[in-house]
Amino acid sequence: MNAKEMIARRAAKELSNGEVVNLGFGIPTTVANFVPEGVEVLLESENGALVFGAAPKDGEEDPDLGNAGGLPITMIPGSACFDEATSFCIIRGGHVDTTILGALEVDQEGSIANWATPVAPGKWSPGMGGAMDLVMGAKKVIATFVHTLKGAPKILKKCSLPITGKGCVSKIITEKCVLEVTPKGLLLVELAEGVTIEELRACTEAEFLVADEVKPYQL
Amino acid sequence: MNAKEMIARRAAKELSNGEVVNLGFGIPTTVANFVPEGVEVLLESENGALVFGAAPKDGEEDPDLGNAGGLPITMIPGSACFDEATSFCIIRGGHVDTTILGALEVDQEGSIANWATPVAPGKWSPGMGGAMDLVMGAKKVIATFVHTLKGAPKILKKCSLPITGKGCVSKIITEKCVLEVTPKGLLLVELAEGVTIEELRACTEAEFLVADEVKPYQL
Amino acid sequence: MNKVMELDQVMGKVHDGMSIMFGGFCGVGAPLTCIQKIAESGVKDLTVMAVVATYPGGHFDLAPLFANKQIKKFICSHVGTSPEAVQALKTGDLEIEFFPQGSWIEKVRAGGAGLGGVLVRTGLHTMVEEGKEKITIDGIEYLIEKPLHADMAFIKGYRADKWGNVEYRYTAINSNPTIATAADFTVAEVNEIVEVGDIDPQRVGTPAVFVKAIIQGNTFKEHKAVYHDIWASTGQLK
Amino acid sequence: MNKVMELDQVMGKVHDGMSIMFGGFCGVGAPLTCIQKIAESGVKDLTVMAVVATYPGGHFDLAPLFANKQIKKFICSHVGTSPEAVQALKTGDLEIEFFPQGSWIEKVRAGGAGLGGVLVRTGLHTMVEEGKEKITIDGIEYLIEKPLHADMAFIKGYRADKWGNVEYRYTAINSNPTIATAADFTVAEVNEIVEVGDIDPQRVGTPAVFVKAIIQGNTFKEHKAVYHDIWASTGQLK
Repeated sequence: MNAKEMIARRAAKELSNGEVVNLGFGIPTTVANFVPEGVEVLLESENGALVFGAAPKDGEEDPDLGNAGGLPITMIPGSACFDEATSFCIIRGGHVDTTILGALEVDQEGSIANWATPVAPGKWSPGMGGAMDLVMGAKKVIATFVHTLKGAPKILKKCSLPITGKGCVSKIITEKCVLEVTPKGLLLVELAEGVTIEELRACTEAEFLVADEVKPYQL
Repeated sequence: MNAKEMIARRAAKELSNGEVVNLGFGIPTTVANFVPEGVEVLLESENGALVFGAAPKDGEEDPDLGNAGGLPITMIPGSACFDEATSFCIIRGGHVDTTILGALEVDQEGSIANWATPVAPGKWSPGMGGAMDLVMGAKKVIATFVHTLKGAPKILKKCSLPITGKGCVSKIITEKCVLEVTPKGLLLVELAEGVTIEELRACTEAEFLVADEVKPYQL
Repeated sequence: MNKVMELDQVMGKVHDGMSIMFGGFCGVGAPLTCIQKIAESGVKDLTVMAVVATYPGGHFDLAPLFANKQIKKFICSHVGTSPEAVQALKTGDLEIEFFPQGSWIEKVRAGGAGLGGVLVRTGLHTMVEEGKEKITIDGIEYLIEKPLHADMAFIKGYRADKWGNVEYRYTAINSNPTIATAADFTVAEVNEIVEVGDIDPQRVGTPAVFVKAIIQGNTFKEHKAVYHDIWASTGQLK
Repeated sequence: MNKVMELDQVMGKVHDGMSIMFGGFCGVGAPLTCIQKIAESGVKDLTVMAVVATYPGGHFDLAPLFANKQIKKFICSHVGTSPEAVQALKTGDLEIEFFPQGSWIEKVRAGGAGLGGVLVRTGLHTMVEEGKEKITIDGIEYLIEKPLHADMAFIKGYRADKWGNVEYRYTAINSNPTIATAADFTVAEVNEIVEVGDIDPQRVGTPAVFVKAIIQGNTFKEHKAVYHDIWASTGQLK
């Protein structure tokens, strides 16, 4: 199992029955494939869909059925379509229970940076899309990403890129560990098999506390 | 023809083809019966209907089809239903061309009072409903009413009741005359048959100017 | 994720002193079964929010709540259609807060959509200004209308699936989809409860995210009879 | 009240320096026929407003307007799907104003609904705060997001009647009904123009009040082929 699949499988265990869930691009999108048996969640897509199926077979696509990336989806029992204003009423209004997002950086205060990379002096791309709305509106924000980027830590003392939201992340899931954001700082609660706390400190810039009982990474 | 029908017939002549129109209760509602031939207007109802038909016959009513007063209406070709938030997006957003309203009082500054009568010290009834939204949002506000109430003038120097909107009325239509609200004050532009300017001044508290050419009341 | 409940289960959540929003517009699209049950329960000191008081002439819709004096404060745009409410206002048994209808629904929408308020010109230079903060944006003056939110909301739909996707019919939609968003616990009373998948995704007026409980109200046949009777008895049918 | 127009008639209203809103979300529900015609017309210095730039990878949707450098300023929430737009941003040929997606659509809604602005917490303590007025209501801090409004709007519907009632299909509704409200002159491109009365009143997504012109776009058959081709060619179908 590769790192990304590990993260997606672990993140899926955060979801409980009946929750309204919004999944960001990348690793978060694949979380939908690993939702535990007996758990029904209402997946919301910011372009205006609630509950939807995977990409259709060639010839079965509908030109008027796309996801938040413009890619084809399908309608399944329980699906609902609505306009974008309604979609963000759901998101900003606190009606999303959990959002799982990718991140460029998170920091020990629970801030997340996932929208901006510099393209020219003073210019940023690609834009925040719906991420700022999600981190502000969702009851629980989970950041998922591969622990380091080319060996460099992504969990920092303080985000260096423009942030998406301040102090909004509740949990960080990487392939190496699960960290909770608490009022006292980051708290290590799960560690992947074969990773030591010392190794984790070496590839994590942020300070973190260690829970009394660090559990094995749940897969 | 009684006074109210005269007023409704005259007001109907204010409407032009393709206009979006909202009619208040009372005399304004009956304006719909007199829309000139060749003129198609889009009647809007604040509870959320655009284009609708008259009351149905007994047995043909639909329990989910009512007007802004909760009374049964019918769907006709071109009808559309929408929610109340959308309805007031239409009204407040400047998408209504003309609204025709009843009035308790109007004054020479174009202010109108049509929502409040005192029921107890410091207490008012029945409430403004959608009237304040209409006078603020509609491009043209026409006030229609019988010229006097039990002999007392309703066109005043200054409204005495709590106003619905300040300086928002463009035209006043009674059974005696048509007055335009101009930057210089009220301007008499039409006079009903058999009414003299002196008689009009006697039953009108407000000052008004007289147009160079006062036309006969158009019926 | 089956949200279908018995009326008694839902009534267990209704308490004295609560704030409750009701969908409907002069009686059309109103959750009549739930209203009746709340009237019978005798809960009191309610703060109630609805567009207008009742169907014209009263005796229907929210009328029993006014007649029983269960409402302490009523936040609405118009009360004249309810003799019960006007009487309670006169005698001082009822406090009323009026808002222009468009501002009222926008305040409810703000409450459901996570907005801190909206800026409107409606009501400027009228009594509506009283006690409100004003702000000038690019030289234009606006009133700040703050959000409305309630402990519970009762809405009325045509059909709901068991997850809580609600379908409306015609103008009975009115305030219902907005109200559905603006309460901690939203109850959808419907004429028919159907299986998940039975409602066209394009006809869902309130997505399941907003609904906490689904109540079987009058069947559609009963619903037709109720409105036939109220309209026929008040001379509204030709 | 027949609002059906030829594309050339509508193009007569499109001028250099105008502000234009386009409906659609990453290519779905986009008025492709009108976009193509505007690209061909060569009008320039446009201020364009749309949720995001284009379908992922470009070469579709609004892409020709970026490629032709017809856009001076782009007001959106995301631009990364369009290599053309990112390139123009890098070289300084394009000014971009970013808003959070929910704030973006709410600003457009405010523009159409006659609101002076809305109060949001989205973007507080981020770069989005820059240059914005803040206000504290009941102890909570908000940003004031002002309305967006355009000279023209181009929306895409499934069907329209000749008065301008527009029906949408599935998620192709996205930003279209909101954008339809927020321009001086709204053009609805549709797959089919039908007689007044052919659209179920409950399926009207944009009432005729908002629409000034109706344009015949691709037929539904052509529309299906276009999306089949873009999705198949980018490997999105199984």
